Order: sequence, then structure tokens, then C-alpha cells
Amino acid sequence: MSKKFIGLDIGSRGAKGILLVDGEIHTAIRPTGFNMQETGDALIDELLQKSGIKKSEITHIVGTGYGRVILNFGDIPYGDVTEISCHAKGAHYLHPNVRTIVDIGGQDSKAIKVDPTTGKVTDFVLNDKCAAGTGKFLEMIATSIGLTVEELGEISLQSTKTVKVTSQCVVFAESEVISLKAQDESQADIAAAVHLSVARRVGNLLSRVGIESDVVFTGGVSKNKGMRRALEEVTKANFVELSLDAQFAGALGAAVYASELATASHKVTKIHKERDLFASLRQDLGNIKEAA
Amino acid sequence: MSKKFIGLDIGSRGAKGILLVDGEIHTAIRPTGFNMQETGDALIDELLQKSGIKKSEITHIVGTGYGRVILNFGDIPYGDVTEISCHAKGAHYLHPNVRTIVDIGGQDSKAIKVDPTTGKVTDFVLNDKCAAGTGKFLEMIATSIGLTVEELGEISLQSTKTVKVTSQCVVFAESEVISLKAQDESQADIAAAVHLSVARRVGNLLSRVGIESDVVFTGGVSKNKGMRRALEEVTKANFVELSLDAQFAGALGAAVYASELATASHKVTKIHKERDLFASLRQDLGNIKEAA
Amino acid sequence: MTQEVVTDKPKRAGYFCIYTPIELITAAGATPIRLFKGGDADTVSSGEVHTRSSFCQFAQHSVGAFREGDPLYTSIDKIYHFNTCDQMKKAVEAIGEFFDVPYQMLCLPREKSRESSRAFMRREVEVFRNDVEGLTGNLVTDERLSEEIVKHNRARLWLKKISELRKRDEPPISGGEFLELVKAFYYLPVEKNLEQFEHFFRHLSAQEDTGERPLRIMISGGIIADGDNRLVDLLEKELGARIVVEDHCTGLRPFYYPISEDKTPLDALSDGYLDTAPCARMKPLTERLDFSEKLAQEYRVDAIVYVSLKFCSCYSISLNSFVKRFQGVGIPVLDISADYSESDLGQLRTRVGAFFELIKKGEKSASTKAA
Amino acid sequence: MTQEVVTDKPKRAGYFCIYTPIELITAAGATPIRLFKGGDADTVSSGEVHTRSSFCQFAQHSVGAFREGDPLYTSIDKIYHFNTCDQMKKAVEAIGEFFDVPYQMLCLPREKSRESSRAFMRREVEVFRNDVEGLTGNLVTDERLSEEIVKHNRARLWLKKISELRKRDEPPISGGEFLELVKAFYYLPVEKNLEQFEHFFRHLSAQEDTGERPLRIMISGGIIADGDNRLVDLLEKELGARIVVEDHCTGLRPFYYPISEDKTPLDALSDGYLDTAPCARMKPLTERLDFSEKLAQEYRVDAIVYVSLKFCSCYSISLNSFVKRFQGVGIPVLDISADYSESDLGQLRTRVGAFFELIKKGEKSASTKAA
Repeated sequence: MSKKFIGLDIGSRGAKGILLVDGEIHTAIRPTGFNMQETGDALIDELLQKSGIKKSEITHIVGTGYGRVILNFGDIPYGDVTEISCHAKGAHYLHPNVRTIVDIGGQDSKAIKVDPTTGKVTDFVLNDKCAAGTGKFLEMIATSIGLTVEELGEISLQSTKTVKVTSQCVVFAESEVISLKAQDESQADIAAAVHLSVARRVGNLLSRVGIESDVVFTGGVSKNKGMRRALEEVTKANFVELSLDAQFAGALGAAVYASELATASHKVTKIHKERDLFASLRQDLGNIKEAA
Repeated sequence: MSKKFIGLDIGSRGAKGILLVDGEIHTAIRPTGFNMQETGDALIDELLQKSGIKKSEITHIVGTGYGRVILNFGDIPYGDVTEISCHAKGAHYLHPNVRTIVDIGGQDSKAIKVDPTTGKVTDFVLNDKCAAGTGKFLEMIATSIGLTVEELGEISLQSTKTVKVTSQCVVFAESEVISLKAQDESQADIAAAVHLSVARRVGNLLSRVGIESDVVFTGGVSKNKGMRRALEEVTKANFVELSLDAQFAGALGAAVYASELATASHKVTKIHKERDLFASLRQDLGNIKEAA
Repeated sequence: MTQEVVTDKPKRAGYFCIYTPIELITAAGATPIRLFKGGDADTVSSGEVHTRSSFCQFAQHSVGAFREGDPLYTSIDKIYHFNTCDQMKKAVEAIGEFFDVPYQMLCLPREKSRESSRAFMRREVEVFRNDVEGLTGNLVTDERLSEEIVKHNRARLWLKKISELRKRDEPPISGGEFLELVKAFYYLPVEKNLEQFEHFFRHLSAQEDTGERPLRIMISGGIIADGDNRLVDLLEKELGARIVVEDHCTGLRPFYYPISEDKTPLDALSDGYLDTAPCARMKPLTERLDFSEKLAQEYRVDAIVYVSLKFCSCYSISLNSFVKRFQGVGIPVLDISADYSESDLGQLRTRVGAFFELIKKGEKSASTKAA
Repeated sequence: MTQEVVTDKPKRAGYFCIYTPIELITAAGATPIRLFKGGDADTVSSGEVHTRSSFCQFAQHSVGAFREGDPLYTSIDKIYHFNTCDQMKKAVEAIGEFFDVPYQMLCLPREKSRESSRAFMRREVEVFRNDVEGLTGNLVTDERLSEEIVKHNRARLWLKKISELRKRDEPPISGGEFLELVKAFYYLPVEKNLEQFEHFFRHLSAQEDTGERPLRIMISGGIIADGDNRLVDLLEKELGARIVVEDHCTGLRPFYYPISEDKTPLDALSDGYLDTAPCARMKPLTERLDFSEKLAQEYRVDAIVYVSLKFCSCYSISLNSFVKRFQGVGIPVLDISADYSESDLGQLRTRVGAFFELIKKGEKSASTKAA
């Protein structure tokens, strides 16, 4: 009997599941609900239903994404791996020559270097504490001009004229967009400007790890064609297409990790318990700090 | 025949109109469309329809808000005044004892001091280049937990427990809210925390102008009861209610300015034309700067 | 009279900050170029690769100009940096590291009243002299240095005299135009400027009045970069006010005081640059406020617009003390927090507009802050 | 042996930065208190009234603690501030202006290799001595000062020896615990610490091995304030790694080098503090990198976590050079941009988690940056 592995990617903005059976891939997707465990269970149910496999047949589950650490699936062995490793692993599984991954998610953008022989991460850079250059930026702007992010991407491809959105801060960029609208700039040109603004910031991350081909674009924003075009324009790199919707890369990577099994479990060396040795010191410090 | 004045407040997020006839107030409101002039015309039509007055009877129009400078109403005299002055004037008209105005709008928060004898602004402070402490902050958080801003305000009143949202940046505050949700904190407590976070920032502005009673809360966010409660908590000040929906304060102020007529028009002294004197200097500078 | 060997292409010494004694550069036979371009959002974005998003956009722009290969910037042979703010210091280090531009850091003491600071500054000026001598291979003689001090003093004086024409009720030169002369000072040879400035002065002082008395504004605060025209244009071209005096390092301020021509030249430079009209990083802050007030009174300004770049620690926080001071004097202050993005012109217009409405209502005692 | 008149309540001298020669404070009969609390978001928000949103949260917290009436902070009689970064300097000015706390600014030269810097530092230390003498009314004799240098050297040495126990494969003390001893150094009388540290050392050095060899981490970068425990707890309590050495100013770094006991005491302090293990604001940056590398090698670390507070110019930009250096050495570096908000624990967990996954895969030559 072939082994069956599940990868779950419980992100802050959407949950994805992958069932891997002898190279065959089943997918499931749903919004991340209030309760992460329920979301995970629902994804598994959907995967089982789609594949006609029983729950008891599952060999191993690996979770990734924001909700990864709080999941439990009873008898089925469960481990967790960060989304950074899983994205790399998933992209590598689909396209073994990948060396650089650009991942744009809701709140984080990442540039990841991958070892093409193992699919393991060798370097990564994330955005600093600023949301410029993330999917959130696109989402806010799209909302403010009454479009979905996908529509924003589509329409940007029709741009014929270069206009600029320069503000780093999403909130001020939004007012920039409003003023471009007031100047009668077309939606297409504004959309292109917005994508270019995000691409420039992501390009800065990429230039810190160094960009090597093949480059793959993953994460929630990777479906956006305007974003891809803007990234290609900024980085001058060629992006390869994955054979699977790239937003599943994390879940797929998790499923691959599940198949590698042991890699996924953390051995945590517990810290020494609170020791008497420090008790009196703490009291002295407490005295000086509280009542001077 | 009594004089009839119109004030239009064309904000980036909504347009309001006021028709003032012998102390009688007519209101109109609509989203700010793509074309500011059309929006203004539509507000006027609505005001005329509601009041049964003819366009030709209008004595003067004053515009305020983001779209104020690009309006034109043919034969009717038109002037523009900034929203800061108009908010003060409007609040003063409704409540002559007002000395401090807190105005929270989509992108700006303002603390305004008003001369109670004239309704004129004597001091104001606006938020710096950061959207924390603005309506945008509330809006983004509300959206992320599936509520409207009004609902967010309502529900916050039911809070029973203090939780904290501390991030300055809207985007990171949103992820804080998501993690509070994951920790099973109630919507009411989260909502209260979000309002308190905005109120603290606005409180900082108020402490820079100095808060004096009576205090009035205006701007788009002023309908939000949770925000009002949080501001009262932070500032320990008593807020008085205006007899008109406070979001019309700007338009009302514009109408009052229209009645004061001449105040509204700018006399612009044009700058000297480009002069020959500078032409050769510019050429020298251009040479050094471009081709070194 | 000059003793150095002039090579075909003189070395170019770049500097960011006006506390740099450029007389030493010219005396050594190099060309001083002040690097103060700014205002372009794409250049900022490029510079951010080597800085951080929390650096002010002038610092980012400075790095970005090297990264984008701006011809003026890449023509620089060496950068001299008199210890300014942390961000510019770090920007210079990044330029050195990532674009292989040699640089020399020099320390500017902050507490200028202490004798020890004065002695230290004198030593740093020597280090600077030795370094530019090394750059060009020319020795700086006292004689050459004195000549350069005299020439630069004359150029500064012309600028001050031209500025003083703005004390008239109807200034014959706008603030925007004055900034062009300032650029000439920093980009063109002093000999050329001496001619031109005199020509400008004669021409402008002969200009006839038309009887207008525009609103008189002083701009105070941090740097207004070459290329950052939005605020000046808004105030002068759109709202019809006149900038009659600048209390910042790219306007009148650095030209206010001459360098002594009586002391030995190195002492004169050391003391003169330490005692230049102070920027916000110098201590005590009261001295800076005294100077701002002096300028405002001298030029009879109606109001002050205080500009600081977002993320500028020095000018953003000293604003509070600045406002307090002018509240006492009864001159209203508008506080603008600026960057080089193009998003906030509407907000800027509202803030300045409301400020003007407030002033015009004759509320001279009001002080108004907005950012 | 001591000559000063001890009053009932000794004066309290507050300071922020470890470049402050505290021996002069104790020799004058005052109590030095390092002000390095941080980590509380409400205090930050309160401090922002007098700073700006673009100040790092440690600076905001420092102002906020005065505004909120923190009893330790408000008990301070005078603040001494050796010219650190712009933001802290401006924070101190704001504290002085808005909470009426007297303060004295002292200048710390950056280019310590120049003889002129050394002479200048010596003069600043004298200014400092005269000022604390004025604060307490007690003269600082060379004899008293030498005593204090010896005592503080001994306390520093104990801390260094305790730290060195962490060179064992299984460190008998965690990084979190070591930070508690560091707090004792800055908050408690040195005499008391001498007793306690010896007691700790004997106790910890006798602790038996259990045979574990946890992942060995060095924390490098900017300040880890008293109260800012998230990262340390995540690394040690949640992920089971051990912080074996700190290359920052609230960990081992300031205790690494003793003050000379052979020179005359003022010279010893002046040179000793100038030559302390350097922070990122000092020049040349290579010296700072050399020290970081030395520590990492000495403590045989597996990986480095580099933390800088958001808006910290010095530590955020020197990161690039830091990463470059350790790429060469083959020790992976994770870059964390931090503040005191509670929003980002999930992000922090992912970044550190992915970094650990990368290290454990034996990719020792990889360097990883995330913020």
C-alpha cells in the first residue's frame, strides 16, 4: 500500500491543504476561520472526500503557516515546519531547478534561496517592519478603487502610460492613488504604478539575497499577473511557471516534509526551572526598581 | 427675500452638502465619485429638491474638503475654505461654547482650538505622516474582522476585559488583532482595544494644543460611539453632542463661511514671471549637475 | 600667487554638510561639490537597498544617487563628512562600502561653548587639511588659505546682501529664486559666483516696487534639497506668499556669519565653522532658537513654516521647543513633516491653507502646528 | 578611607549609555542608576507625546517612564549623557525640558584611533568629574577613584567569569539568567554585587552536566532593555536554544575589558571607556566587527541573532556589513527588526523557526537575514 501524506498551510488569510499519494496531488482551499483546528479538520475532510481515501490511511501530516503550532490530529503523527522552508520545498518539488523564490503574502514578502539538490533553504530575507511591498498594500489599494486584487492585476496589464505611486506607507499611497484618480489617470495606469511600487520594494529584498535563475513566484499574490510582470520588469529575471497553482506551494512543501517524516519534529531542550539561586537577587532588583 | 447659502464638503471618502436658509438646515450626503464637479452638482440638486428652492436663489457657495479647489458653479459666486476652518466654524455655529474640536477623518486626525467669540481657528495640530490614530486604522481592522466601522464601535461598548493592541502601524495592528482572535479574545474586547489605541494617539495630539471644554468630536469617525467613549477615557474630558450629525460640521461651516461671503476668496499675488536674469545661471547649474 | 600645480582635471571633494570648511578644499586645488540633491522618489527607492525604510529620504536619496550613477555624484573623488546626524553618517559609510567611494569622517563637537570642544575642532580641521593635501598632492599654505577665506567671505556677503533686499515690503527676489543662487554657491566656482552675485545684486536692487506687500514667510527646519520644490512652489506660486528668509542649511543660514580674516587661517576656519549659525544638532538649543528668532525679527516675518523630513530626529523633536519660543514672540508656526513622495500635496495644501486662513484673520498670537 | 561626607540620602545619577564612567559617580558619593527599562507599549505611547513616532521605542519608553512617573526614574537627581545616538540625545533634551530633570551632555568622540579624540575624551571626563562633584558637594580624590576602579573591575570580572561558564558544552546558566546579573550590576551597589556575583560563580561552576548540548546562540545588535524579554524567552524557553554570549550593551559586551589600574585614574577611565568593546556608532566599523567575531569564535556559537530596534539608524544599517563579515566566517546570522508592540510574536516565531530549520540542516555556510 502506498503512503499518503498531508500538508496543511494555515495562513492568516487562507488555508490550503495538499494530499500527496504516489506523486498524485489533491488540493483543498478555504478561508482560515476563527478556529484553526476546525479549519485544519475541514481541509482534511475535503481532501479525503476528493481522493476517496480514509483518514486512517494517512501516514503523516505536517502543518505550516501561521496556525501550524496549535494543531493536533489524534493518532496521525503531526509535525510543523515554518512556511519559509515549506515554500522552498514545495517549489523545488514542482520545479527542481528553482534557485530563487519570491513569495509575496498578505503581510510578509520573502526572498528565499534554495539549494537545487535538496530543496532546502540556504538563505532568506524578509521585509522589515513595514507593509510596503506586501499583498496588504495591493489589497488596500484595490479596495479603495473598488476592485479585487485579481482585477487590479488584470487591468494593470492594459497600462499605456507611466504614472507613479511613491509613498512607502500603504495609507499614504492610497491617498496618492485617490489624487491620481482625481487627475484623471486611467485605472490601468494607476494599477500598473501600484504594482511597480510593490515590485521595487520586493526587488530590494531580492537584491539582498542575490537573484539566480530559475526564479519562481509563490504566495497569495502570485496569481496576480500584473505583479508578475512588474517583478520581471524590476528584476530583469525570467520567472518560471509552476505546474500547480503557486499558492499551494507551502501546503505541498508541508506534504513533502511529511513524507520525509522525522525532519518535521522539533526536539526542545527545556530551560532550567526557576532556581532558588536567583530568588533573592530578584527580590533586591524588585526593591530598587519599584520603590526608589 | 432671505439669503440662501450652500456649503459643500468634498472629502476623499464622502461628500456632504448643507443648505442654510434663515437658520434652517438641509443636508445631503453621497459618496465622492470619480468626478468631483459631478459630485458637487449632485449634492446641490439634492439640496434644492429637498428644500424646494431654485438654483438661481442661491447667494453663495463655499466648498471645502479635498475637492474644494477644482469646483465651479457658473453664475453662483464660489469660494473655498479649508476643512480645518470649516469644521471649527460649523461646530461653533451649532455650539457656540466649543473651544476644542477633535476631528478624526479617514486619513487625518486633527486637534483644533477655536475662539468661542468668532468660531475661528486659533491653533491646530494634525497627525504626522503616520496613519495610526486615524479612521483608516479603524476601517482596516473592522474589515479584517468582518465588521463595519459602526459595528466595531457598537460592539466595543460591550467590552468587559482589557486587552491590548499596541502596534503603531495599521498593518501590524491588524496582525495583532488576528492573534488576539486566535487567543479567543472576544470581538467586544478586541474592538475596545482598537479604539483605545486610536484614542491614545489622538490624545497625544490633543495634549499638544491643550484641551479646553467644551469639546466636540467631529469628522467621519465621530458617529462611532466606541471611539467617543475611548476618547473620553483617554482625555478625561467631557464631550458635548452637536444637534446635527457631526459629519456635516465641515459642510455647515462652509455654508456659514458662504454667508460671511468675502472671507472665502483668496487674493493670490502671482509670483514674478521667469526672468532672463536667471536664465544663464540656470544653464551653468544645469551643466555642472548633468555632465560632471 | 597660487602655488599648487593645477592638473588638467582637479579632484572633486564631495560633502553633505555646511560645517565643512570648503576653503581648505579650494586652497588645496580641489573642487568642492556639495551633495544635496533630493526630491526624487525613484532615487530614494534605489537608496533604500543600502539603508533602511526608516532613514530619512534625503539620506536614502544620497545613497540612491550613487547607486543610480548620477554623473555629478559619481564624479566625486572623495567624500568629507563632518559628523552630522546618525543617518547621514551611516549613509556615507554605506556609500563608501558599496560604491567604493573613499571618505573621511571628521568629528564636529556639539557643545561649542567648551574650550575643549574648540581645541578638538581645531585638531579635526588639521586632520581635514592634511587629508585634502593628500588628495591633491598640493600643500595648503596660509597665504593661499587666507585668499580663499577672503573670496568665500565675499561670496557669502553678496548672498547675504541679496537676501537683505528681501527685507523690503516687496521683495525683489522670491524665495525660490534665492535658492537658485544658493545652488550656484555650492556647485559653481567661487570666482564665477563673485561676478554673478554682484550682477544679480545690482540688477535686483534696482528693481522697482509695484506696491504689493505679500505675506512674509520664514522657512525653518531641516534641509530643503536641490530638487525638493513642492513646498516653496506651493507657498509662492500657488498661495502668493513670499519666502523672505531661510533658517535652514540650504538657504540663507550658512551665509549669515563670515569667517574671521584677522586670525590665523586655520584658527579662523575652526572657530568660524564651529560658530556658524547653528543647526538643530548643536548645543545648547537655546542658541539655535535665539538665532531663529533674530532672523524672524530682522526680516519682519508674518509666519514661519517649519519643515522636517520624516524620520529626522534632530529637527522633528526640537520642533516642540521651537514652537514654544515663537508662541512667546507671537509669530505663528506651521509644522510640516515632509518626504519626497508625491502623495501628500493635497494634505500639504490643506495644512498650509488652513494656516494662512488662521494668520489672515489677524490671530497673530496664535501658534499653529500641523504635520 | 573615604573622605566625602555621606548624607542621609545619596544623590542619584542616572545614565543611559555604558560609555559613562560610573566610577566617578560612586567616588563622588552618588549612586549611579542605569536607565534601561523598556518593553512596555503603554509607556512607549506616553513618551511619544514628547518625541515622535519615528523615534525608536527605547527612546520613547525612556521619555514615557518619566512622564508616567516611574518611581526609579523620577528619583533621579541628574542625568549624565555621553553623546550616544541622535534619538537618545534628543530624548534626554526632552526629559530635561518637559520634566525638569537636570542633565549634562558629554561628548564621546567616535574616531578613537586619533590622538586628538583621546585628548578630547580626557577633557570631557574632567568636565564630568567636576559636574558630579558639584552634584554631591564631594571632591573626587585620586585615591577614592582608584578604589572605585578596582571595585568595579572586580565586579566586571566576576560577570565575565560567570559568562565564561557558558563556554561549556552545557552552559550552567541561561542567557535570560545572565541578563538578571547584568541588571544587578546596573541597579545595585557594587559592594553588594561583589558578594553576590562570587556566590553565583561558585554555585554555577559547581553545577553538574547532564550531557545536553543545546544550540549555541550569540545575540548581537542594539539594546535589549530591562523588560524586553520576548526574544530571549522565545529562543531559550520555547525553542530550547541557549544564548551563550551577548554582543550588545546590556549583556556581556561592556564587561569584557577592564579599566587599567596602572595609569592615573582619570587617564585610566578616559582611555578605558573610549576603548571599551565598541558599539555600532564607533569608528572604524571594522573594529566593532572584529570584536563580534572574536566573541563568536571564543564562545563557539552556532548562529547569531542580530536584533535592532525599528528606527535605530546605527544598528539597522551596520547589519549589512555584519552579515557580510559572518558570511565569510560561515556563521549564519538572522536579522530581527524589533519593537515593543506585542503584535509580531507569530512573525518572530516563523523567522526564528525557519532560521533554526536552516541551521539544523547543517547549512553552516549559509547566512540568513530576515527582519
